[in-house]
Amino acid sequence: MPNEIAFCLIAAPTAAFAVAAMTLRRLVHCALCAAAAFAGLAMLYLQLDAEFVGFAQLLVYVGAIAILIVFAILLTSGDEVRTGSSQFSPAWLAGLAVAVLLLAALALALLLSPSLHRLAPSAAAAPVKQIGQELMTRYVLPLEMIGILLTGALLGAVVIAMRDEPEVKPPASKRADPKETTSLP
Amino acid sequence: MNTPLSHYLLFSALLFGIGFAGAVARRSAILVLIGIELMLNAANLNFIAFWRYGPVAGALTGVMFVLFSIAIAAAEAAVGLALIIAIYRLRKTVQVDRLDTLKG
Amino acid sequence: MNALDQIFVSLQRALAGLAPVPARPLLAMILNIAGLMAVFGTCFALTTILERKILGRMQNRFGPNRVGPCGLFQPLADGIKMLIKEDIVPFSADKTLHFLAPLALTVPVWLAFAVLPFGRNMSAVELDAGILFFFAIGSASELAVFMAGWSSQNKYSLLGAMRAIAQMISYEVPLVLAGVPVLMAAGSLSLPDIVQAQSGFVLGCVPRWNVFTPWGLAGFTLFLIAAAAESNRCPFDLPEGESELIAGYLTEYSGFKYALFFLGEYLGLFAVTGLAVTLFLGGWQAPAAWLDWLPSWGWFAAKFSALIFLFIWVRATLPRLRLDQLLMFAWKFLVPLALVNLFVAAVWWKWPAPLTARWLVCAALLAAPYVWLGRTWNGPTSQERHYHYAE
Amino acid sequence: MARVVQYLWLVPAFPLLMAGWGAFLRRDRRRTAAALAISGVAVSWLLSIVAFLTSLGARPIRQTWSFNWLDLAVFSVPLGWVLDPLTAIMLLMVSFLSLLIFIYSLGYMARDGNFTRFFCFMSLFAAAMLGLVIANSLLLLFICWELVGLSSYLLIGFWFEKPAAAAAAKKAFITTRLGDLGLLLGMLWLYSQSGTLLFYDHGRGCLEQSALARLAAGTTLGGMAVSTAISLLIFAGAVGKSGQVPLHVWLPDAMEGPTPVSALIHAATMVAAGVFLVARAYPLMSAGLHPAALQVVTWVGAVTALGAAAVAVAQNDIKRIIAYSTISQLGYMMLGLGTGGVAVGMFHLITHAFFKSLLFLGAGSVIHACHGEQDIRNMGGLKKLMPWTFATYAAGMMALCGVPLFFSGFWSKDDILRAAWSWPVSVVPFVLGVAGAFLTAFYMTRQVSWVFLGQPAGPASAARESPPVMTVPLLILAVFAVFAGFLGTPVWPWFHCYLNGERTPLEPAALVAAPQLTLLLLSAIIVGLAFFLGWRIYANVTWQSSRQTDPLELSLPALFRLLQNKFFIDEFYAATVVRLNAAFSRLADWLDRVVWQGVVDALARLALLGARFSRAFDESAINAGFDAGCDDLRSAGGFLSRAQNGRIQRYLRLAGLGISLLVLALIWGCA
Repeated sequence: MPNEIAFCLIAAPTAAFAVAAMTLRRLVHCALCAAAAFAGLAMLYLQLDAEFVGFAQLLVYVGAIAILIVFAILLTSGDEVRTGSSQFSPAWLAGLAVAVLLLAALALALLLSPSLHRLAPSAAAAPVKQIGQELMTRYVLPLEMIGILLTGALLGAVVIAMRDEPEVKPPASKRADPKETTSLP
Repeated sequence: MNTPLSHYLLFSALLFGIGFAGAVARRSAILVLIGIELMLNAANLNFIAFWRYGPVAGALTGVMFVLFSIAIAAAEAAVGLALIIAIYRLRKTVQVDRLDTLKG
Repeated sequence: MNALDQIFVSLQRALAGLAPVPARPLLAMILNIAGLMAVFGTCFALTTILERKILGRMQNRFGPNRVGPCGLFQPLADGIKMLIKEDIVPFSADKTLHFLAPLALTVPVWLAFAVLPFGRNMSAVELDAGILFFFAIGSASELAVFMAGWSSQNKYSLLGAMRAIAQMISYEVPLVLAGVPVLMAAGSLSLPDIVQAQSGFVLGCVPRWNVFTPWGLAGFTLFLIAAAAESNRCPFDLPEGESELIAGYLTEYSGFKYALFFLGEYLGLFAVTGLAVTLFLGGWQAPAAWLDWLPSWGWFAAKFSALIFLFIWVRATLPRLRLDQLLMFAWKFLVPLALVNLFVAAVWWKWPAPLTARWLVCAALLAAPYVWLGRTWNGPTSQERHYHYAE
Repeated sequence: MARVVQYLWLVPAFPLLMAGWGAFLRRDRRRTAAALAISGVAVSWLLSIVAFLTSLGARPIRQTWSFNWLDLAVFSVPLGWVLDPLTAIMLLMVSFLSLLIFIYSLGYMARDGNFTRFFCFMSLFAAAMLGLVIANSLLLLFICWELVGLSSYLLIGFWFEKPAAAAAAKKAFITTRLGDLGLLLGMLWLYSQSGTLLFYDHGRGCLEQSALARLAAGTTLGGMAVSTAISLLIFAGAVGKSGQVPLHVWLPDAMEGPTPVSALIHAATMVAAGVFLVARAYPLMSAGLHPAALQVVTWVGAVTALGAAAVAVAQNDIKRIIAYSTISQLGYMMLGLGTGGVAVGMFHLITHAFFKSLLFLGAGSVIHACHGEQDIRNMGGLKKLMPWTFATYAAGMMALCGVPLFFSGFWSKDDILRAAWSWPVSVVPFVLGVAGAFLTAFYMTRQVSWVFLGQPAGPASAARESPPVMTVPLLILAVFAVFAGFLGTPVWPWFHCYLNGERTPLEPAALVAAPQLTLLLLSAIIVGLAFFLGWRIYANVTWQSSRQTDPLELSLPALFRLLQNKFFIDEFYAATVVRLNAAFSRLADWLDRVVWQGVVDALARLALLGARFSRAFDESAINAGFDAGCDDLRSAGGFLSRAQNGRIQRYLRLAGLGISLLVLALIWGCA
């Protein structure tokens, strides 16, 4: 059962990091734990022979999204310092109850499903070449759409987060004369 | 490869529950976002597991779905965090229970 | 293949063969890891001393020359000094993260070496998506930098870390984009395959290395520039710019942790240099058919050393950039050029014209945007600076 | 030639591209806008020349190319282009005139702030008009027809800050829309009957033998042939677009637009689109043994020709006179089409396009020089001040009047009158046409006398000759206005033969054949008489004040008033159509206020009652449910609105709860 051991070795810390990410008090710790959980998931993908997806997960989640989150935390950190109040929302108990209910429902559904003990077929590798081929043939339209979506999201994010320009701009004639701004006594 | 499929599915459900709990119980919008990302990841794990344990080995649908899902998650995170920053700039807070201007 | 070429491979096999059968793969892996760490650890030590020596020569001074013959034991002395120095942790620091940050930086960098082919049959792991692994692992070091900067609870550290992250994210884009044409050419993400695709000779004498094509040359240049920035080398070392930020995110580190950061930085440089060799300089391939008798790892080492020397040379030559220049350089110059390069590579491969015509057209396609971007890029920044003096 | 047909779409494509490009230009990029527009139509013109040359002597004379525009499972809608002499000559004329008028506009619109918008619209118009000409499908033709109408609307209302211009644009759009409704109905009927909207499709098109035979055979309401009914509906569209009676009222008002627009759209091309449509659909119009549709065309044309000419006699606005003249000439074209066939009507269309745009551009030059003055009573003596304009204007005027032998209008009008003379049904259209010709010469003499003759006086005395960018197009047009007629003389009827794809015989004897000679002499006498009369009445009028009375008004006040008020048709419409509409609106308003509002009120009250009841129920039920300590919770409505408290986590919680319950329900259902 080396596989099951490997699974447990990966899954247990991943779950632990996920729990930590959702419960720690300091936001930066939460973000870093989330990054660790994402990395753990990437390992799980690798364990499931999805090499390409695993690396993509690592690249996108740890390399990009975690960094973004960290930046966002730093840019909004005044909140954390100023309020000093509880990090949990007033109705957190209700939320937790719903989450447990949800988990129970999902688990129940899973435990009752017939495909529960299905074992993996022996050979199911996704060679990178095949993924590339599929992306360029069968999935080429979704790929293009993703490209457009990402471009749009990039521009949108920049526009949303951009600080508004001050309304008063220096008149054009003044800009043309650099001396005026530099030669102040 | 003899780990049964149920392990992955249960683990994914657990991860989903954790993410959900975080998303509904934390006050910071950023943590809500992280919770949602965790839920998304749990779904991705399901896809990969179903692909791996699926009857047709050559069908890459699960893998493709996850690849696209990751790309969309990147877009979502970028826009979401930009929104959070914009909200912070406007309201000086990112605590979701204070952002209730849309009260009915 | 001759014995000399495969000497390390055979050695590893022989040693692993000593173990009982079930443990053999594990032992083989450990041997790989040990070999890598030994070679590049030594390499790190040598590079520190050589860098100081070479910089000394270039700056008309001696460099370290007190410890051992010609000062060659200087790294040893430095190591001992680092080990026995007091490990200072600031009072208000986040102790856990402060402790973890150097590890988080160094470990992924070590991992990156796993996929590089150092010689024929000499890569620790042969991954199908090797280069993706390389970049994915590399992106983890950004978080480590952030951990270091944030946990120190020091504004210089934090600013330095933010600068470093901004710089690394920005330069990762041209770095990857510069490498993409190579992947297109080889049709594979596996690094040994990429090396293999560069074997053979054009016109009988010019090796089929990517650097000898217009897009390869441009890609190589872009790659080196981005690599220098990615590993915080001069002239892009302003996250640690001591004149502005003391030492950036390293400010609150001392002793062995500092040494680990130092190690991580140099190893990052080594890894990305090794990747440059693999992608553009034909990896371990010999530059001429009659030089094939030299071992493949020897060629790799030679190319590697040459590039390291180039980095040192650049460090001695160029002044440091300003942060806005740095970022603008990445987004407004390197990224567009890398995209153009991608297009040119497509033209190169899809256009069935004679070699000379392809060369000329592709070179022109690259030169035109280079000149244009170079002219427009520099313009507005130098004009729009405003100086405000105290009144 | 097949190649040329296939790429015929390039002709309208270039102006369309330029219009699209121009739409994105900044307002101050005037040079770019003009350069774009002019280069667009210049390319179109060159391509048109190519198309024309290929159509010369080509066998077969008609080439088509079509493609499936809309391919649904059950049917497909093909569109296509056709290249035949009709298309080729129209293409050449439209693109050439567009080019000249675009260049002229450079000078005329030089001071206008919305220069770029103007050229954008003009390019759009040129594209639509060229597309209309090449269309081989009634659907494509209709699309372009509407686009032409749209650009006409935009350009009439170009100075929309003037209330008159805005109103005129609206009037033009709505009035032509009435006719277009007929065209649309005719198109739908045609499609339902023939199953295709392609004109020519290798024997399967709706204008080809088999379809026509079927259409002519079927009968509809009152024993009318289906083909006749469809033709009449299509003709309704032509009536609207070409300003025929009774839908002519928009065209004079359309003169509120800039003068180049009037010249290009409301004289030379767009209004001729109706004539072109009739010409294009001529096989359909003339299908069957008794082509009643053509009789309608003839009568409408004849009445329009005379009526509009009569109205023109009593107008004082320089552009309005020419506008009524345009209506009248369009009536002649219809008359020619109805009595003599395609070639007769089209020939007049082409010659008219040249001399009428020349007249408009000349009038524009005058207006430009007089700083916007348009009342001919305030002008005078411009002959000396603006010699070039006068010379070209005179050439255009003589062409319009049909001065014998040397001016193009003579030959084409002569053609029409000859055809009307030999029309077997009735001689009245001929008489109407001759009377119209007399009036035409008279009102043009009147106008030229007021404007150019006499002494410079009044506001016009400071006028200066226009810049070369305006006079050079005038000169070019003048050359064509004079000489275009020689393409279709009885001696050498090249135009007619070209349209029919025949070789052109040279018959000098035809000029002195019996009916021809009679008509020639008749024309000469009529024109001479009209010139003499006009000169007698108006040559000695000098400028006294801006509101002086016309000499004709003094002698025939009642008739003059009738004409000056355009037979009171606008008033008639205002009294009937508009009033009916207003009454209908009032009825709708009343219905809305009284009936519907009552219903709505009642419903609202009902809902309110229900809500009150529900609230009372909720209050009591919920208050009963809680203990006495929290009796002041919320009212029922407040309770519901609390669900939306703006707190996202609550929504998320509810969503999670819902999903859990759904999952549990599913499990329960499956188990």
